Amino acid sequence: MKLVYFAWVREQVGVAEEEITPPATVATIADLMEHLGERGDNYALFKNASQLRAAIDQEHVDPATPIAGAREIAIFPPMTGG
Amino acid sequence: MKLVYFAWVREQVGVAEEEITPPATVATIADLMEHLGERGDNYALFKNASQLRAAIDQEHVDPATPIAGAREIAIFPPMTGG
Amino acid sequence: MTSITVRIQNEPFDINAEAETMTGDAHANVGALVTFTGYCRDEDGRLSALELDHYPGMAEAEIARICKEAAERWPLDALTAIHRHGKLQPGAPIVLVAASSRHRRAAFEAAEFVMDFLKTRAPFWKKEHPKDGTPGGWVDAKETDDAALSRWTS
Amino acid sequence: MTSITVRIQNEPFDINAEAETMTGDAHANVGALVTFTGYCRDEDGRLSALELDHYPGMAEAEIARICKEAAERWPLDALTAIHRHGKLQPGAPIVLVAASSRHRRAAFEAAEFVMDFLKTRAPFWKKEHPKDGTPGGWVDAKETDDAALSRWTS
Repeated sequence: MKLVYFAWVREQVGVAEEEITPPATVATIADLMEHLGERGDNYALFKNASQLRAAIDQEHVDPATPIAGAREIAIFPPMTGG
Repeated sequence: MKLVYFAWVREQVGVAEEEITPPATVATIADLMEHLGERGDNYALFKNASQLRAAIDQEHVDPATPIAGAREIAIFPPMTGG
Repeated sequence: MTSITVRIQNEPFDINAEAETMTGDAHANVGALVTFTGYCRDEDGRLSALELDHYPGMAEAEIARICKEAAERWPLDALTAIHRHGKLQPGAPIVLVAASSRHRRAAFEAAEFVMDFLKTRAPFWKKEHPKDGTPGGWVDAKETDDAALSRWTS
Repeated sequence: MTSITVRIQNEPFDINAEAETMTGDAHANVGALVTFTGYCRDEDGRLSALELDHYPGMAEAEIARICKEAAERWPLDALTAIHRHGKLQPGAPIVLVAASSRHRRAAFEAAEFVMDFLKTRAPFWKKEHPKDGTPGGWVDAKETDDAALSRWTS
């Protein structure tokens, strides 16, 4: 699946998007955050998942949402538009 | 003192403004309305004073307000601007 | 100190022109501008025109009093109110209220406050001119306009 | 049926132009137009620019969802929302929301509703560029923006 990052999430990870194939045990957004947090220094921010927000296929979702079937998952800080 | 009328008050009285010198017993706006109501057919509308509003020297006033010292008293229907 | 502008005129007004005097480089502390424009409705095709009678002098003075009250209640940078008079066609703009502030809530509330009080306290009276040539008549004041004031006093 | 328009663009927008498409002869049932414009503040002279990152595709979709929700809650004739992205100077307009309706209350409430939800749900992120050349940083979300939503759900 495709991951896309915005704002300081993108700056800390160092890429705007990437393809990943998480293990089958990663079932929800919360699982995905935990999985990403184990990928090394650039991904340390995912260990503090409460500061992050997520969208699946361009719709907001909460941490308990299953990721099965997702084409694009976006992870970003709380929004500050307007 | 000068009286000025607006909207259907002006249309029914038939003039936009007039000078009057009310008797000394006319102390308040309510007294003035009653006094005007006795002036004849064109002034019948003043007998139903609750449908009218008044201003003294371009400020809204209620019926109990004394008219002593007023230069200009306006009488008009409830407002419908905006 | 809020900059207050009140104009009573027959001519149309220009929302952009008013917005420009209230925002931009010289007002870089302004984060929010709310404008309200009231238009002449045709009442489901029934009207050919609306005529606005007003009390010159008091119209300016009363709207200025309402604006001053709003400027005391909310932290505004500027507050502008323009009310037209005379005969207007359906679709024509009648009234403009524009409020600028650092934050949006103050601008929204101040603009709505000015409109609510303007409706029942500014000395203007509307007369309808029907399309069918009948005499038409003066518009009655609405109880909903009186009710709208209660939220600002309770 | 409310006519909904959503645009995400780098270019400035024109309040008059948007107002004209929503009012006038062809919309003679419209009595009220409320516009909200959000501007880039200089934060007391501290900033040289504000950069707006956004999520293309989702930005349009999410603002359209908010507008649709507003159109279900209030009887609107039209609802327009335009949000800019990219690097903007202090004093520059960032966002426009315009709501037209027969009556003023619906237009005021719908415009404020869209802004309140847009602030916390539209995928935009602001980065400050200070005048003094220091790196600046991403703006933190405000608790007052979350609190603003509670009035629409209680």
